[in-house]
Amino acid sequence: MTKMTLREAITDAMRVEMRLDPNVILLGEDVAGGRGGSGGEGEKSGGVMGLTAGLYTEFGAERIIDTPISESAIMGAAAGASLTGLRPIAELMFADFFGVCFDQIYNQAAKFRYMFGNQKGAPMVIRTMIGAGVGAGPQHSQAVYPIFAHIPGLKVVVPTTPYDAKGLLIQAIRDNDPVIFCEHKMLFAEEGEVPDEAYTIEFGKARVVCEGNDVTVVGIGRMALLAEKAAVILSKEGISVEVIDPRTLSPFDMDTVLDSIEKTGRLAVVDESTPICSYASEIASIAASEAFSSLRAPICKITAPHTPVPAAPNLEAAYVPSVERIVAEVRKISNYKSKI
Amino acid sequence: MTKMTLREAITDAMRVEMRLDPNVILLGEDVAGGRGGSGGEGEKSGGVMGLTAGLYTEFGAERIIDTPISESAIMGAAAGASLTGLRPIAELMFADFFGVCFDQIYNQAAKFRYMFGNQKGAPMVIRTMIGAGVGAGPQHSQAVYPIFAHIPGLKVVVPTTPYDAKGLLIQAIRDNDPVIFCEHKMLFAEEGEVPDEAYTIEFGKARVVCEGNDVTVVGIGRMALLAEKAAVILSKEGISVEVIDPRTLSPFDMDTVLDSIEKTGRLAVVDESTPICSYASEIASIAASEAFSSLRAPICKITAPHTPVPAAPNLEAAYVPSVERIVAEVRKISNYKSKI
Amino acid sequence: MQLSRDDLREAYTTMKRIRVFEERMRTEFQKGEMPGFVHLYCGQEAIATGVCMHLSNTDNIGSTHRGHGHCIAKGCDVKDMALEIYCREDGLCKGKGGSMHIADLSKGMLGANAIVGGSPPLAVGAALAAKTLKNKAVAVAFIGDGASNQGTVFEAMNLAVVLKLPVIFVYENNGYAEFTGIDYHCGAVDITTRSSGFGMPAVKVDGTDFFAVHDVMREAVERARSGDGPTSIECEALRWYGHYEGDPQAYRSKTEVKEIKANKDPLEIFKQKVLEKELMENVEFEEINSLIEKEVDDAIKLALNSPLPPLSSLEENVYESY
Amino acid sequence: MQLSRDDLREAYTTMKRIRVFEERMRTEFQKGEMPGFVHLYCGQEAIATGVCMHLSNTDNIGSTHRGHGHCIAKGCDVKDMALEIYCREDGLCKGKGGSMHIADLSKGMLGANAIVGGSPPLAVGAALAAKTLKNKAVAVAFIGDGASNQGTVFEAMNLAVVLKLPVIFVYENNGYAEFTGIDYHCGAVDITTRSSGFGMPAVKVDGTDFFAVHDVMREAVERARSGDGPTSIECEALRWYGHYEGDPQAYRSKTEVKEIKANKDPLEIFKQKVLEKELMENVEFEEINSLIEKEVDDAIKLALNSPLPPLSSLEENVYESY
Ligand SMILES: Cc1ncc(C[n+]2csc(CCOP(=O)(O)OP(=O)(O)O)c2C)c(N)n1
Ligand SMILES: Cc1ncc(C[n+]2csc(CCOP(=O)(O)OP(=O)(O)O)c2C)c(N)n1
Ligand SMILES: [Mg+2]
Ligand SMILES: [Mg+2]
Repeated sequence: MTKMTLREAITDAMRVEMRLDPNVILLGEDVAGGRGGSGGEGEKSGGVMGLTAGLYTEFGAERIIDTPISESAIMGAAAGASLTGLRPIAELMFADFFGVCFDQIYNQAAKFRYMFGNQKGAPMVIRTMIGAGVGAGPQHSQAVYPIFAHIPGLKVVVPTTPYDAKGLLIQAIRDNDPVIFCEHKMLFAEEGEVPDEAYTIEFGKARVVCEGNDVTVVGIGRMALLAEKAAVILSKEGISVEVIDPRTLSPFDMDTVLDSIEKTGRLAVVDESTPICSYASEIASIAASEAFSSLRAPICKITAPHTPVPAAPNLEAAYVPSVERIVAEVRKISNYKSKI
Repeated sequence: MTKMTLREAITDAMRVEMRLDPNVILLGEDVAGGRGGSGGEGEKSGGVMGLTAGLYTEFGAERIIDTPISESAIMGAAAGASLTGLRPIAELMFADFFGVCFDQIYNQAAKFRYMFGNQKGAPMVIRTMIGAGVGAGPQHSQAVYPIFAHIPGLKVVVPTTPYDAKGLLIQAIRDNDPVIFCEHKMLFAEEGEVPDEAYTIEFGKARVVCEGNDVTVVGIGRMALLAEKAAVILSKEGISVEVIDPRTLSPFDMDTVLDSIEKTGRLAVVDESTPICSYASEIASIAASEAFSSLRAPICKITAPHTPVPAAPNLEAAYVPSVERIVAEVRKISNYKSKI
Repeated sequence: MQLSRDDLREAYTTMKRIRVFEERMRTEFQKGEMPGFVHLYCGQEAIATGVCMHLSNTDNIGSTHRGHGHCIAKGCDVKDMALEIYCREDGLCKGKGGSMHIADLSKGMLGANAIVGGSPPLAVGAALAAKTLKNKAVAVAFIGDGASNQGTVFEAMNLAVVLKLPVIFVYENNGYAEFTGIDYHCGAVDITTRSSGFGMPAVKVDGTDFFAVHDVMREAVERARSGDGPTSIECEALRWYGHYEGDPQAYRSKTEVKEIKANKDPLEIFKQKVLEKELMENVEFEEINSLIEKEVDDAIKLALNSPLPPLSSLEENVYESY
Repeated sequence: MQLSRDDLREAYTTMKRIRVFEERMRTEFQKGEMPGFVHLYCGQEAIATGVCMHLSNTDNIGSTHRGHGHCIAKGCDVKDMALEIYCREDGLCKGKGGSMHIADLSKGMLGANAIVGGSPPLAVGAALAAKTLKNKAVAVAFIGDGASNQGTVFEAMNLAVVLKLPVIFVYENNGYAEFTGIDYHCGAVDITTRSSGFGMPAVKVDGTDFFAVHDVMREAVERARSGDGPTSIECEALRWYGHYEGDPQAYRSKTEVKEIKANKDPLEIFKQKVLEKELMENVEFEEINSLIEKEVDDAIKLALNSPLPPLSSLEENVYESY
């Protein structure tokens, strides 16, 4: 066990798995840290966020591959290589960039197994950065995972803790289907205890962050952290909140959520993405169908508004669901009295 | 009034509006019918589906523009032209192709108004073909409108009748924001009475296809037709179904749906797209929140399965929600008795 | 010509197999019983054949919507293909792919592709795997003239040059992208100048001449296998039929089609050259012809009499586990 | 040189305004009070200036994430810019865009663009509008060396040639795409060979020499305005600072930066040439310098003292009506 940041946990996952499996490669823009130029072959920084720091030095240019800015070629190359013997990790620097390369992800990699009649899936991982919080504006701050989760054939991971990030990323690399691994930029500095060796966390198993009896709150990715904080505040008011971190959106562990609703009768979902066809809507809709008889209050969706992410820091702060908003909304449904 | 097919209604909408507004242009692959080659400047077919037949002859090469197979350039050119004086209609032959050009749509056109502080929106229309039914397989049969509807700044239209298609398309062309107009390939041959002149249908106003008291069924696009057929069958069993065709998904007329649920207490949504983060989920989630006290049965989502669209005709038929399935599911919720 | 008699027989057999298969697809499609769209390869047989004769099962190709010829040249069984095109349970893709998604990974055929420009990045990926695994395999991307305008193709080319990957980009310039002529849709003098602009050797050959294609491909494969990076080859060969079966071809003069059928038939051109040099005899050709006719007939009949996939398979194989 | 004294003053003023603005951004950013990322234009001033001096407000440009220089050269007010970069209510985009999304449509500035390769298709669209409206306007797309590898750029180029659009593609080759050198990321000898492969005139100039840029741009604009289609211009000018402010630049030798600052400063090069030919006097330069220093200082102070947007604006202006 070592105390490390989520950023370090991600790097560590790649490092330990690349040591174990020579077929794992990493490709993307500046993942080595920049080839060419006047700097020579010295120490490389390992990506704009330093997430791949040290990997080039250890694994060399054949396995840590800097690419031109050509996301379709990067994703397609990873997909093609995954069909022919490798387990590539392809970095999509910001998830917002999916628009220039999504065909290779959703029409190619994600569909191989099905449309080729199960000859093979695409064992590749797309690591990508999501989320608002650093003032980067409308094209660098989005939480577009609902679009990924919508696609049959893709698996979608949204880790919250360093421990989960490492275990889920190793699982993603070993998985025989394409996985999009969404790293929230505001979580990189989160710290936690992480085992040194390789370990995996099964997909489709939610983590119950804290138990409670009055309201079930599902918090997606970073929102699980905020929900946890809200739960502490609410508990002081006598409202007992069960917080669930799904960890993966596709597959999604609805059983854990349904079990919780059976107990609490109340559901709130906190999702940083925009509301329409969001994962908050997805969870709410399943609950409305499968937990109908348990529900004792309207389902509450706490999401970003249906707007782009504004650059201004005050607007951005208002855009992202906050602890205060979660507290207020959960309080409301916990006070809800059925008219019947 | 003329009796025409939905295909003809779409052509007609473009024709009448292009006569009225010289700033409307149309660009896309083979929208003229093919330039170059050995055929000379004779009669042109107007697109692989004949949807733009006759337009080149009437409006010429300056307004009906055949392009190379470069969807990013097509969408971007339309977006750029829409900022600088034109009202372009850009054709994305199959909606499945959004993956090669979505950045220009979702990060550029859709965000202009907001991220430029309301200097201008992008008054452009993307006409595109959706849906299964012709055995075209996994990459030519998808109903990807949930992804479009998720994006703030885009408007999304899913017409069902020839009358609506013409009125909504003219509205789309006159709209000052980007609109994705989704044409279901299995609806092209549907016939109906259509006025000869230009007229518009307001976005965000659902059409109540038939009134009923027991169950509310929202059918998206082609699914409204199937829901209507199901309603006829169910009425013979004494189940009175109210069918709602939303016509536009973004904006969405939730009021009409909520009013209907207040009356019926029961909701089913029929959506041809895959289930996760679908528009069926969206509607269900809002109902679960805003119509909670009216609901007397679990909400029922009737969608395609979480799979790619299979090529085999029998599998494809099983993939798309059918009249039989709608009948069976609606019957189930209409029989539902609350345990309380 | 460094081709043995066996090589020549093989080349002709492959071209003939493609021709007969596609002509049969055409008549069968016209009966209205085939699902989806069908895009025929007639007129372009020498390209797939000349290219794939240099490849083994460990070499990979990325194909297009017009993929039947590539499948056959890459060694797919026509029975398995017919079953898939008719979307039968025992088809190569269990009936889920159909004509535009046929794939046979065991033969290094990474799939037809219904997305124009979809497969070049995949082929580059296969080449990357070959380079990483040091297995000397090469990859080929088939690219239509129309597809040459898709950004993915250029990205794939640049990446291949940057990483010096063993990949060969084979343009199949059949004159048209759907209804649009290449003289309109390609802004440059030709496609080749664009590829060479990306920093790789780029050559242009007559795609109706098997020997021309085979020759330049030999060099390209050698270059790739010896680690010298990608090559681009443009093969010109007009298509005989419509873009898809049923296309009335208003954009095309009738004389053009007549002319190429009369003078640019890849099989006839091959036959004449080989007969002239007395490398094969007429009777051999006839022997092959009748074998192939039977083979294809058997395949179609098998397909027509085979069951569609069971409904239970609809939700299978989306994931290995979920 | 067909430039008047006023032109020269204007050119220098613009370059100086960019320089001072960016240097100030740098020091302000280091104070840690600015939101988001900032990408500075220092070292490349002659490009935007030489290009935009040929343009009026009805001509449009598509910019990049490194867009401040383009804004200034296209005539945006530095106050409005500073307000936007600080995301203030009265900024050009009401604080919603920030540095990477600055736009001023009234000046023909169609937006910085945080998507690499995002703006060339938009510029092609502006050129299409100009052609359709027959208003003689031209459009310019600024493209980084790294952006030159994005498929959208090549698609935009081919479409522009096919439709003969009045658009000029200006490559700003500053040696690096983030941390990656152009000698690595561009497979071809240079970017220019790739553009010319698309069938348009493609030239390469020293991007630190205002006069060189201005000259080739004149021809390109004439060509475009007279209906003869697109041109590609590659301007070489290394950037002075990191990719973004705060970038430690491990990928780059210290001597490179020292060398270019000493020998390739676009403002110094301009000054020397002009002084040599006695077209302007030293005191004029100094006059301009102090005016600009004040102008920029005022702008920054205004921005710092202006309010952020009201929270009520969060959900405004997504649509005109919804
Ligand atoms: C991304 C994308 N855009 C458009 C299409 C529709 N389409 C299918 S084939 C085709 C023409 C392709 O032309 P070419 O590459 O020359 O191949 P050919 O049909 O001539 O073999 C088009 C436009 C598509 N399938 N995918
Ligand atoms: C589609 C996309 N991919 C990657 C990035 C991340 N990114 C921002 S700037 C940049 C480098 C751009 O290099 P270049 O085009 O040379 O412009 P410069 O920064 O040198 O001005 C990268 C990779 C992005 N913003 N958009
Ligand atoms: Mg072609
Ligand atoms: Mg650069």
